[in-house]
Amino acid sequence: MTDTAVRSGSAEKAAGTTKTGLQPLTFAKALNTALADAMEADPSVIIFGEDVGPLGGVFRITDGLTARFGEERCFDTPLAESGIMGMAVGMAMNGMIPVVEMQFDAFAYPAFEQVVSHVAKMPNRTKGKVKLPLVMRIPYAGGIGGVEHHCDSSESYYVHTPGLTVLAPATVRDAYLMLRDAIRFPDPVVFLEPKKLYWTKETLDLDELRKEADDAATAGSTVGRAVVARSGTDATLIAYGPSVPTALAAAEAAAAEGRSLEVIDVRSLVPFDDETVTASVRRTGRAVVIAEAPGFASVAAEIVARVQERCFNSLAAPVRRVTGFDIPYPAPKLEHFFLPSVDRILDTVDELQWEDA
Amino acid sequence: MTDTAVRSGSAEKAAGTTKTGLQPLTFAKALNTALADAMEADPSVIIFGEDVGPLGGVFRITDGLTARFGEERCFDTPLAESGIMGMAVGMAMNGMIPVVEMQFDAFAYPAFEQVVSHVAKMPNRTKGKVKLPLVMRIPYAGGIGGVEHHCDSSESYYVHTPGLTVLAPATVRDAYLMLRDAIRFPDPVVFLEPKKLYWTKETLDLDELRKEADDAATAGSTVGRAVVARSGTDATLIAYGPSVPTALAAAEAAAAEGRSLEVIDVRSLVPFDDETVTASVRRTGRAVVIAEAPGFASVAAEIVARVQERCFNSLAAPVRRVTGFDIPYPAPKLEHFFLPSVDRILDTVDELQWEDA
Amino acid sequence: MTISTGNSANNQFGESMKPTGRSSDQGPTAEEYMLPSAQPVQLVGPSGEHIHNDRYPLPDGEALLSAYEKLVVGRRINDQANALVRQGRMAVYPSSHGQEACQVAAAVVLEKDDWLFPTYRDTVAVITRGVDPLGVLTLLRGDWHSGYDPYEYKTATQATPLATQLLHAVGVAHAAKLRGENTVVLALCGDGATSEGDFHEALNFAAVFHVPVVFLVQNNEYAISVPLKHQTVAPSLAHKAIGYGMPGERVDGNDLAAMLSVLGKAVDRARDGGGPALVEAHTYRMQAHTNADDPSRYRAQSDVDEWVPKDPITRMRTYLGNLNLLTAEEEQRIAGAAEETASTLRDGLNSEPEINPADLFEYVYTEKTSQLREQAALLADELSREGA
Amino acid sequence: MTISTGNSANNQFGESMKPTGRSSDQGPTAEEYMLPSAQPVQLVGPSGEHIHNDRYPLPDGEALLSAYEKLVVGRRINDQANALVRQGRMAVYPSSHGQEACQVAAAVVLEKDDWLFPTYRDTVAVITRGVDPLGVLTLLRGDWHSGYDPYEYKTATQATPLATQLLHAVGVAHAAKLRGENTVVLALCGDGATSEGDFHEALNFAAVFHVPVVFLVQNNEYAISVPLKHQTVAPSLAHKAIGYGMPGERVDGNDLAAMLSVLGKAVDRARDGGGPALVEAHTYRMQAHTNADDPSRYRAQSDVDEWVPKDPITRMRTYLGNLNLLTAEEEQRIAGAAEETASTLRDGLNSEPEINPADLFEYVYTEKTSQLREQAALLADELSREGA
Ligand SMILES: Cc1ncc(C[n+]2csc(CCOP(=O)(O)OP(=O)(O)O)c2C)c(N)n1
Ligand SMILES: Cc1ncc(C[n+]2csc(CCOP(=O)(O)OP(=O)(O)O)c2C)c(N)n1
Ligand SMILES: [Mg+2]
Ligand SMILES: [Mg+2]
Repeated sequence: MTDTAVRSGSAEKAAGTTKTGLQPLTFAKALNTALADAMEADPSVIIFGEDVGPLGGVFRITDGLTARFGEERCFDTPLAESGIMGMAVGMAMNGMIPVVEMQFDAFAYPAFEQVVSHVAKMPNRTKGKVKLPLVMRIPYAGGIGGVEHHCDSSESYYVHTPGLTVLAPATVRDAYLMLRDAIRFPDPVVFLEPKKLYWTKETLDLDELRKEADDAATAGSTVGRAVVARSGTDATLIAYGPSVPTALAAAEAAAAEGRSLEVIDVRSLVPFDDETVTASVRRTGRAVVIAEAPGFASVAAEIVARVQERCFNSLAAPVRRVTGFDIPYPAPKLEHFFLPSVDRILDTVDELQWEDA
Repeated sequence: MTDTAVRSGSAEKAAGTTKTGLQPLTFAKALNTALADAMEADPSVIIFGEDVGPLGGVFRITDGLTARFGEERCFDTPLAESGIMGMAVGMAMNGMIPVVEMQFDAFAYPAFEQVVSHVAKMPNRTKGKVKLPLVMRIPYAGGIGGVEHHCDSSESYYVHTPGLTVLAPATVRDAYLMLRDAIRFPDPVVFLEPKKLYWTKETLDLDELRKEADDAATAGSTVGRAVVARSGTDATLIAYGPSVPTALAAAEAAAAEGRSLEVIDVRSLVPFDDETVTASVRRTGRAVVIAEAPGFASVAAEIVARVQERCFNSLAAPVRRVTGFDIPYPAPKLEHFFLPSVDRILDTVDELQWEDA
Repeated sequence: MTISTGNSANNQFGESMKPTGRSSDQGPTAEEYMLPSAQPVQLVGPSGEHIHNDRYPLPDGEALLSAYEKLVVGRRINDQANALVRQGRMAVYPSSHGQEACQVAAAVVLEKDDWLFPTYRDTVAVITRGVDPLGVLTLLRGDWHSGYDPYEYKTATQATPLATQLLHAVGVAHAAKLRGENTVVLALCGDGATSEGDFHEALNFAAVFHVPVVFLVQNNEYAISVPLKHQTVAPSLAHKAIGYGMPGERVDGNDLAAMLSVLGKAVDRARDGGGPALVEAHTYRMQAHTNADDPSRYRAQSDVDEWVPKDPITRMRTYLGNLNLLTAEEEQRIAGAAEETASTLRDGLNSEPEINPADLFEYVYTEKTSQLREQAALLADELSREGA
Repeated sequence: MTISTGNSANNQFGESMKPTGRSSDQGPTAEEYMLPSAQPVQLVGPSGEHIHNDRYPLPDGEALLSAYEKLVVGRRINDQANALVRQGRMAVYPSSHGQEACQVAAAVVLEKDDWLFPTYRDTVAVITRGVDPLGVLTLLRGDWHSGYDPYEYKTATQATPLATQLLHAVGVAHAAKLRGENTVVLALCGDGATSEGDFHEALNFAAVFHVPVVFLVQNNEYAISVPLKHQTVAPSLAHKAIGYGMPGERVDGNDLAAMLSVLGKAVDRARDGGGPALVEAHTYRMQAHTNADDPSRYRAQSDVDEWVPKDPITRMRTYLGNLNLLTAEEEQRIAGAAEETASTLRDGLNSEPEINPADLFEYVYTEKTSQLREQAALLADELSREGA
């Protein structure tokens, strides 16, 4: 219902952007530019979904694409998510690279059978004869005061499904690079866009970004690679998507109290970058995993499990997690109780069996 | 497609059974009897799904129920799983206790939106004013040589969804008791029936079982309670559903080699019985979690995570897991490479940093 | 031979069905019975004139006057809710401005023990049915998901996941039928929602189980930005009915009289064991999808303006005024009633709702799991430390 | 006015559509254009007699003879596959015994560059299209999920999750259309599958995007144990077409000539830019759902027996024999061809397939993740220790 989109500023109305040099860029505009650049680079990239045409999507991520590339390459579909995913499967089978938008996280559920039984399995079923180069973009997670069904952190459903590659950018820079990588990736990608970051800004040089995205040496390099978002020595905070800024804020606050926290931005949930994560935790000996989704059988659970499996002998304390509670996503006026907060993270760090505690 | 059901023996054709005293009972017959007894006990219990009527379900779990209770209480629906779940929601809202059958695990996916957005959330959305006493039965997991889409271990999708109660019996006795408990439970239950156990037998006294199910002191007691399936002292194997017999076989084999393994049958995935599991691992100091589903962000990951969170100071080794690989469920002739085996479990136990190793 | 435009001469909700292909001297064929009228049924035209229809009688003056009052109150609810959003008292409001005839008809054709299954856009229908307005707006104010007891007025929670509620409606009707109760269920959805798989499954289940559900599609020509022509190329949405073996009918959704007559007949038929029916109401979304939407991106104001003369209120006012059923006095009384409802909304939404964080854990299960007990304790501890 | 049984006089796949409600002297109305014939189209009756039909010409003798051969081979494939299941060489086989006219027509009406989207029951159609029989049976033998290259014969993998493949068919057609290719896609499903939401979404997408997909429903009256009457109460499945704005037609699915003519026309029309169509073939599932099924629980053998005289092979044999198109010699040649296919199946399935456990990890992603590399190594290590 009740999309919580905002009107995009008129300065950002054109699809993509032609400005050069350093410029302030929103997360949303970075995605929009990545789509435009990908469409420009490869005529088989097409975009469809609900309201992605003239409206530009309820979050304006596809803004201007129909005007620039024509109705055949960016168009609205009838209102049916299974239909959208199912048609994407057929188009990907037949030479296209569909980049489809699910309007909100919970509205991707009608497509679940298509995603699990076909998108994820088709290459495997056919011994790689049928590849499905497609991207399923999902504006996801909360923190925007959305009403029910508009704030689900649904990543765990996808990461648990073998055959899917699952990416979640947390910075404007990554929004651009990772979406370019996702579209170029030979296998189906679930691309999770943290809604609450759409309006965050970074000052970036788009030409540099484009070069990085297109350079053979760096192209594709975001898939399967985590990044150390902040270096530290005492403990490792492991986060992704909407929780990365919260983890960074917690590290900042901890630093003020004399505790040095490393922050890892996982970025690529599947494939998971064990190397980067393990190296950090082996060094710090302590870890807290932070994620917005309910914790039970979640991505956070997986990270806790694999970190303790791989770093057991280096651990000074159990690996802990700060996640959403195991409850349906709350109504707007209650969501702040639910979301991982700086305080909750710091409390948890405090409990990591520090010798001086 | 191609259901892998078997013709039920004619001796088992009647719904439920009236025989008394100790008797050999299959898992399938125990479920069938539980359904019949629940329908007998409460006229609001109704059963529907695909082929559950005259055919008695492709696994014959609803065998004879239409004949005994009439077409109004056990009936076939059009072939549409979202329709089945959605109608169940409405019926549960309006005084009924629907017990619906999804024909196979992967064929429950079309109902995913109904399950996640309504079944799981309705009581919460209405502050408990609308309760949904319904049971979604799913023949699940592999080991029966089923073709693609007939062998998914889909439990992780459900356990990650707050609001669902998720049960998985592993013994004939529990098949009966837990299904009775599920039907009586005031909230929606996802009831996972390990297909490969349908034909296992135990010798049981049905009258005793019925008494236990109906006795106010024991009724409902399977929800949220794990059981120690075998006592041991050196390490704890934690399993559920189809993996319990495998874990028991591994413990038996280990005993022959002088290692004493405790086996816990989790039974109730949500709510999870932290107390029983934690008590065991604190005592043994070592644990291996066994499950058939791909391991990534699975129930097994959750158990590993919570055990190390709660038992860290007692652990002599990292908590390990033996799960399905992170690949789509394989074709029949390859499934034995995929499934957790006694050898794989024993190998893993061997790696638990034993001092004498 | 041909299907004439006059297929309308035969379709009505009262007649019994014949298998397709039977010749006409044996009574209506399935096609005659199930295909909609050639044009949307209209009983009162845009200028307030009565249009005779053989099959759908005009409701009497009293019924129309009483429904007219609800129309005016409904419009006031829409206006007030929009204002409250602008004032920041609600996050969002999907207005039914222009669709009030559908909203009111949906509420008034039902008996007390019938059920209504509304969507997010059907606030006016829900309030018209009797539900406390503040309870209804809880969802949009954001203090809980649904703020009323569905059982009190037999009105389900407003559904957001499109078309999903249609199946719940079928289930409620099915349960009632099995118990021999005489309940009719009216299930609402939009034109966009008809594209969802659940729409299909719901209509098919209703037809196969022959349950008393009336499906009312408010075809307001848009699904957010997507116009009807990108949603379907069927001759009409009502033409979908025959594919399920139920009658379909189309009606001018801005004509309160026609809405009452056609819906009323479908409800009566369902109550008499005639089974489900599909009604398509032709109307228009006069305002943005919600306040967060920007319709200038996808439709011209001139398109919207074309619908102004078709407004459901003005034509009813003219019709009732011409018959002297609506006096100036009466108008004033009605305006007063509308103002009263508006002030209830204002007062209610201007007071801050009470928020209890412990509620987060209360309603997930009937009994909290040990996991939730731990999590509730963690939050309580945090809050007590903050408070301290 | 009424819809006559003679609605059939106007429905054909070649005529342009008019908006509903137009009078007949201006050409066909939407109803005339989209509703199916009053009776399933039949060109050769059960006794082998030709039945004239204004709109659907009888295919010529050569075409019929060639298709007849495929019919006989198809029947032999079904018989042989059943035998192989009994002998334990395959786990399961969903037979299309009795539905071979649908199977053969689906394969032969397509050009080389067209696409076929089959289900689990359409083994005969897939083999008829040219795909290597052993590749087709891989799924049922159990050494991999799909054993052929879908691109080689433009034949998708056989779909198990019901109705899901119809959307893939729409996507393939849509991609081809965007590239200006002249591809037609034929998508198969069963009567039961029409109840799934994906059926609805696929037909609607096909109609809205006006893509060249012909949907062929093999209505064999059962979905495992569930008879058609519990699946739908519509006048026919073909009546669903008008709800999407496409023509629907029904045809005797045991009449090879009618299947070729009706499907052929729908394919031609799609290729000429006429858009999608829905064809319902009336046929019957003569055998169990699969060998694991026990039909005695839900239908009487006498019901099945009623369909024996309607067999698609016998009537074609009679028809072609009467015209002296099918000589005893020819019959023998055809029997030989069928035997050859059967022996290919036998030989292939009697040899053990090679199994490579490392394949498990090869095709999940184009490049193995580090997680899968670890898991592959674990298995390889286990196997090497076992081997040692
Ligand atoms: C399953 C699902 N998909 C997408 C959405 C997002 N959404 C909310 S309203 C809407 C448009 C609905 O259009 P329509 O059914 O015509 O109803 P209207 O808003 O016009 O009343 C969309 C796409 C949703 N709520 N549910
Ligand atoms: C989504 C889904 N639900 C359930 C099944 C299990 N199933 C396999 S075949 C079948 C019956 C299908 O009937 P129909 O569509 O008429 O095809 P037929 O088998 O008669 O060819 C069922 C229920 C499935 N394969 N997929
Ligand atoms: Mg609309
Ligand atoms: Mg069938």
